[in-house]
Amino acid sequence: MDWKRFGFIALIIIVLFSVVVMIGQAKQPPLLIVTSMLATTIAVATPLTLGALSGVFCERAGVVNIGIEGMMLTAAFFGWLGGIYMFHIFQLPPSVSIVLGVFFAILTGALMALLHAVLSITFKVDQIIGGTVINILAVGLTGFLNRQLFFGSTSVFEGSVPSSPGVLPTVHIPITELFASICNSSAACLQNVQAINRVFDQKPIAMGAILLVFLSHYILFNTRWGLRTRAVGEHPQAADTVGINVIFMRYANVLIGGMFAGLAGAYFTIESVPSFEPLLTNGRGFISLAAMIFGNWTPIGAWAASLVFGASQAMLINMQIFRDVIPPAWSFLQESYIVGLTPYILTMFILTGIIGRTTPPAADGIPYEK
Amino acid sequence: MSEPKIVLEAKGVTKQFPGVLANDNVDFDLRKGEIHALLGENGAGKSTLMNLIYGLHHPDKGEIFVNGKHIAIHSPNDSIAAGIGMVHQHFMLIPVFTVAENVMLGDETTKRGSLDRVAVAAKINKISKQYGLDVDANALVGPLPVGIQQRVEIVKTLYRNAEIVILDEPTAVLTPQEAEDLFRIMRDLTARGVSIIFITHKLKEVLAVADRITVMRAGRVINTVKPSETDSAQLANMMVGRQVILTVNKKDHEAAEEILKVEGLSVRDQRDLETVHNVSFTVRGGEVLGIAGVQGNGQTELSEALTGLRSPTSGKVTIGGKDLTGKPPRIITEAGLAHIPEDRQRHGLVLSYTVADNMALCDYYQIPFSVRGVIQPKALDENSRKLISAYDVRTPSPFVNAGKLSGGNQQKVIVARELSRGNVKLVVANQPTRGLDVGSIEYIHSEIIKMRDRGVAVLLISAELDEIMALSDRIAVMYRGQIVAIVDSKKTTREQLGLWMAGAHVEPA
Amino acid sequence: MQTEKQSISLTKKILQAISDASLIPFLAILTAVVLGGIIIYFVGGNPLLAYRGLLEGAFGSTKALSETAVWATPYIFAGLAVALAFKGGLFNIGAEGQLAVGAVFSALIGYALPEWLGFDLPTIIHLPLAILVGMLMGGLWAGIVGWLKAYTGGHEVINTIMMNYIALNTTSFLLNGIMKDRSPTNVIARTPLIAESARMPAIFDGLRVHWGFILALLVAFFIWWLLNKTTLGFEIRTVGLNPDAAQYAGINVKRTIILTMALSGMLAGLAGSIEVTGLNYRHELGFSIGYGYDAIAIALLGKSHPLGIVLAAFLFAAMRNGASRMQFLTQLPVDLISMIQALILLFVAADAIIRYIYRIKAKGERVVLTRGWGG
Amino acid sequence: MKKLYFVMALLIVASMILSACGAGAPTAADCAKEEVFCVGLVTDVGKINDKSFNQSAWEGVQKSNTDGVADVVQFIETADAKDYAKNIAQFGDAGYDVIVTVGFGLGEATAAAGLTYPDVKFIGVDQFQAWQFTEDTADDSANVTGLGFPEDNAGFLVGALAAMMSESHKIGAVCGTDVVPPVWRFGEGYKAGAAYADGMNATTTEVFVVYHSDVGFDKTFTDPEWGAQTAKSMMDQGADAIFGCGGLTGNGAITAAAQAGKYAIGVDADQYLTLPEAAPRMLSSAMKLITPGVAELIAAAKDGSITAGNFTGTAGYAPYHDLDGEVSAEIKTAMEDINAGLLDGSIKTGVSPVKP
Repeated sequence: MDWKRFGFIALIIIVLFSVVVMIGQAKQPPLLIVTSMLATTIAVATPLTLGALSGVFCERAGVVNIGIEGMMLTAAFFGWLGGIYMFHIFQLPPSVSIVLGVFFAILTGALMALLHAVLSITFKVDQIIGGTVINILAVGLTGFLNRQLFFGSTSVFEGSVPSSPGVLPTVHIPITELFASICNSSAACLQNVQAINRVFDQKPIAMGAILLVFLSHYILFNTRWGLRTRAVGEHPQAADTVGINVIFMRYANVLIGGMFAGLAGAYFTIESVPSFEPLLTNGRGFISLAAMIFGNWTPIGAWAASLVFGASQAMLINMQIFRDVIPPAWSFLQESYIVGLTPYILTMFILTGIIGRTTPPAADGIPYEK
Repeated sequence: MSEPKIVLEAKGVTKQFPGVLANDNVDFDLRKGEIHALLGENGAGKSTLMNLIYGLHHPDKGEIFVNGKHIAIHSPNDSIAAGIGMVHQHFMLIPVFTVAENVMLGDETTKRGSLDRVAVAAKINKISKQYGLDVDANALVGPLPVGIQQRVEIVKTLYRNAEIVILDEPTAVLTPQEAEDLFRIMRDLTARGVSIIFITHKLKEVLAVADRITVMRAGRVINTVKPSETDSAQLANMMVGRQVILTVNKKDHEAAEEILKVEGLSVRDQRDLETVHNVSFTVRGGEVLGIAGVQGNGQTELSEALTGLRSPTSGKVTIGGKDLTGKPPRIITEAGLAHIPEDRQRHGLVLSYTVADNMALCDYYQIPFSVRGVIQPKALDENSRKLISAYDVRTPSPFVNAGKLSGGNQQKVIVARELSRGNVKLVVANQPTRGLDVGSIEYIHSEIIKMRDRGVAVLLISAELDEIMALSDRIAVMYRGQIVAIVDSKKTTREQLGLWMAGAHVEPA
Repeated sequence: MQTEKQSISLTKKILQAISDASLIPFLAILTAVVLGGIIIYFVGGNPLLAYRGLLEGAFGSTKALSETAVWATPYIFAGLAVALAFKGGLFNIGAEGQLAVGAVFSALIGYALPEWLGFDLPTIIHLPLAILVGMLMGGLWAGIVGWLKAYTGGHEVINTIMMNYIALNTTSFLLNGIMKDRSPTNVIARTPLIAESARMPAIFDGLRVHWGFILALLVAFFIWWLLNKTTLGFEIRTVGLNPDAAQYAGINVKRTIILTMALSGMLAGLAGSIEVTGLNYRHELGFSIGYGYDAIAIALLGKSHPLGIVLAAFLFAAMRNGASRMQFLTQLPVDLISMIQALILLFVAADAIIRYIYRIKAKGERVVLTRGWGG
Repeated sequence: MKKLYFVMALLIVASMILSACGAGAPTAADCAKEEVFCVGLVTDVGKINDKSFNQSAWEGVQKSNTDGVADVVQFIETADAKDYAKNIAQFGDAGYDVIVTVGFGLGEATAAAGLTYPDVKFIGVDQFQAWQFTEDTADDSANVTGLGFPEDNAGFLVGALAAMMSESHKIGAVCGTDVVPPVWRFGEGYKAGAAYADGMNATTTEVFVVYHSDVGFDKTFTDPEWGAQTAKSMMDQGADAIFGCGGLTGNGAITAAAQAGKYAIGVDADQYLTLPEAAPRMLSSAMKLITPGVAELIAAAKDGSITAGNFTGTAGYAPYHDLDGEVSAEIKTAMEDINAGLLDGSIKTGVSPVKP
């Protein structure tokens, strides 16, 4: 593990949190602020984490993927659309429709990834161009269909947007129950428990993302699949000479990557808010790309990086909420246009390699020719 | 006595690549427990034949038999299954993986889904004991010296229980001593019933180690002979198809004033490791100083430091009395340096540029090639035509892309560009003949000597000991970034140099 | 029989000859258009009417033509920006941001300079100055990325994307703050109108096409000349094709990378300045995004050749401009255009698909536009 | 083979173009005629189905169609600000009788078109059209009407309502960027309303208002995810009523609040109807009645009663729907009084029309 990197990441997160606590404690108990921020951080980081994982699998196998944004967006749309169709056209119960929606999203991600694979592996199209194509196509396609299906005479639903089957429910982790006994009904203590509980009041995809991070890490570094994937990304010829099917490994991993992006898409329209808007991913795909590099192409690293972005977002929100108690010295923190730049500047700073060079897989972005 | 049985046989194998007929109806066989050398110049089709046998390419015609039965080889999997293993000239190892990971790759042992590194390490240790190939299973491959990496490659084949091992140019990267060691290992293997195909273009080695020798030329098998029944002259003749002068004839040089002076030079590589420590030497006008040494002992960084591509951490470089330490390449070039880089395709040429453009790659900005920042195509054209005839570059026209030329002609383009420059005082030639056919090698050697005789100082860096000995007036041996000895080329021997190259601390004779 | 064979082989030769230059892009466009038509049909629209609308809207009248030229102007500049970067082995996804920066600063010079100086400037000074400043700021914006690439290896793709966000936020900040148009009737984020002396005249009365369009064509020619006829162009192309060889040949690679990126940024900045000085006479914070991406598509479609880019820019301009008419006639969404453009880009990028569909043999080696993250 | 494909493709396209040029024009053709009353709408940059002002305005136009006022209705989505004039001209040249332009951005283009097409009536939604009364063009042929709304009143109403309903005495609003005046007026009106309610009931309510100004214009209204996260943070701070003002960003907040079982307050239209997933917890909506406003003006344009200048549409608050039971009689009456007060001007929100 790359302690310098993780140290730096931890430092940033701590700084961001303490700024908010310092300002907010005038209004709120620090514990509540911290847990609330943690919750926001995790939630905001979820799509970034999944997007970054998508990148990790593609690029560990040697395929650069800047199409994450497009994959997310398309998946968000079709996942949502699928849910609605199941719900309204096929009259399935909401719960089933929602779950199916998630599957549609993952499937869509995989299909977009397939396109990317065909372009960059089979047709050996410049992989960054391929990704750009995906991004542009995604915007056009989702925008067009969203308009065509839900508006005007041609639309399936007589021009109105039908109610979606809803969103994934919050997973209940019995923190309160666990601690309640210890508290033996001291009000203050229970309040703290409530506060802590807030951190765990997350939804399946958010929770799943964290599990997937560690699972991916294990797969990449401790299994046959992982070893072969990395081999293909580092030195495809070498892999070929020991009888590994480079093309297959690349296709498979790009598809896996697509599925992660698809799940990220599902997060937007099926877990967070049950509606689709053109461009709703708002460049988070690019941020996850940055997170992947930031985390040096490792799942855990990428996750940590995503948390940084999550934390800075959480800080921005809280700065607005605590607007009226910000001391004049700190008032610049309200210039949200400027404070909003933090993640971007941070990313560029990381890319300078000042806190440890990031080293991509050796064959990343290079089409394999026998 | 009865010949041992044939374990591998290729019949009438033909392979056409765009432009070249790489293998033309080739027959080849390998007997159990023998070392069968496959001799030929670069591009003779040796590697192609092996790649066909190993399943990396597929023959257009012909069949391959293992232990008498015909097998269809579609991918390395099939050949591995048939007990064939191959050690490629460019190692197929992943630097960021450990030895164990590299060895098991493609044939992993797992326990409950996760890699069982312990078991693999154990098996590796067993093999390395058995064949005296000691390697540390848990070491990262990247930092290991090439000699060891080669062992890892061999272990890889044995790990897959290969009974036929193909070694492609295995000695290219070794000191004579390491080569000896490799030959020992090869004999141990054959003693244990492993059969070996040994690909090389070095006559001495073939005669030293092979049981049988098959010579290939231009995709055809010329002949198969026993070492006892032939000699190097005859082999060379078969290889090249004509009489070859095995030694460069050069008249004694009259040492002029010193031109290149290097004092206490230290250089760090991109991983920030100091790969050249405190090196000092001089090269005089009209002499060739050869730098012998196994690859990766700092020669690359040394030449980069001399040519301005890498700035030294300490020390001083003067050319013709001018201090040029850490100056950019252009300044040094203008001071009279001609540089023949190590990797001609990556560093010497822009393959998708025309020959004409490549021939002006360094001087494009100067009169007559450009006037007030505007390129003069006519000047480029004339210049290239002049050089093409002067250095007999075989090209249809000055306007074909350099990428379309053969390796030899590409190198000639570079040589022409560098040596034809008006003010050349010093030539730094780094592996100038690597991978070339004998014809081109002879030509380039003669050009280097010509420069020397014109009173130019030449620094020749080569891993080919023969080349060093043939061309150099003085020889400096580099080991682990230091110059361990500088001797007169007439007063030393291969063995002596080999010892120095291997780091033995023997006083210069 | 014999003659027929010859004629076939002849046509074949001709086809091959054309194919390298324009056949593939042409077929790509054609295929995308046909596909688009099929899509329109399946969503219940009338493809013929839609395309008729596009054509009328783009070329139907002098006014339409003029509007197409107006649209083409920034496309040409931005397309050249991306193409120049490609030639230098760099991928500039940041045209969007550089364009915004250029626009903001041209506007600033345009409206604020006379106030600062306290007297009006003659057009001959003011206009060029406004354009120049916008151009330079665009160059600076991209130059930063070039510098990071040259000296830290930070990959330009990520960095230009990040710089896009930074540019967007910063312009929002300026246009809502110190640069906001304070006239009582204004409420949105935009600068005041620039002084008359900073405005580029229209070419014909009553039509909006302005001299910036001519400038765009001249610049396109200039870039062609720069790349192919000058030592600087030689350096840029050499670094683009083989940075190692460039370094061995004594070219200052770092400097060239920075320069290439800066030049690319200047072209993008020009796109912005010209929009301000030639068309809008102010910079307004639009909701619309996509010049940057369109520019990439145009550069690819034009094979990074200035002439090709001018043509590609016209195609895209025609589509964007014709879209209004198409909507008016068919009520089909504008997104249709983006989709057809995406398809075109797809087919141009993966010309193998086109070659497969129309059974055209590949010729020449693939040109590498960008390298992975290596930096 | 290859040639065959190539020729085929060529034919397809050729036929397309040729036949296209032959084809007859649709509906719009008749608009030149006197008796046909045509209404065209030009959106601001953005989508016609933005679930926000573009869509509401279009629904107004459609209403006039179903009411039999307009015979032909058409719209054009603007893809880039530079197309404003051109898109208006599409309708102007086709002889449309009324052209509705949506959003402040089109203000000047509309005014200009007013001069080019003197016989056409223009309705500018969310536009302040004072230009007719400037010296040069002060005449009665003025044909441009701006349709504005007192969003601050609407915000004021729901602000007061939220303050009165809140048990924690903490309420929040999640809005798009305050650069857009209507949004600003909603948000600040919300604060003022809460303060007014505090004044009445001697309570002190803490109001969090967050504007999504940290991103570019292209995102601020289309970021439901951000809206949801912000609303959550507010609820962490104890807020138990959330007002989502700002397109889809706001919708995200509303939905999040509803899911958390807090009071959700919608904006523009009665979002009880447009946001089904939040309906059960939808307390009310700060309504800005664009749709009826537009329809009304179109009708006025037809019968000639329309006047140039600025027309102020209605802003109000939506019914309580499912939560009707939870709202006490006192609060209901209080709300009616406030609304009346705002209408007769006895209550002032004190919100400046634009962020100072």
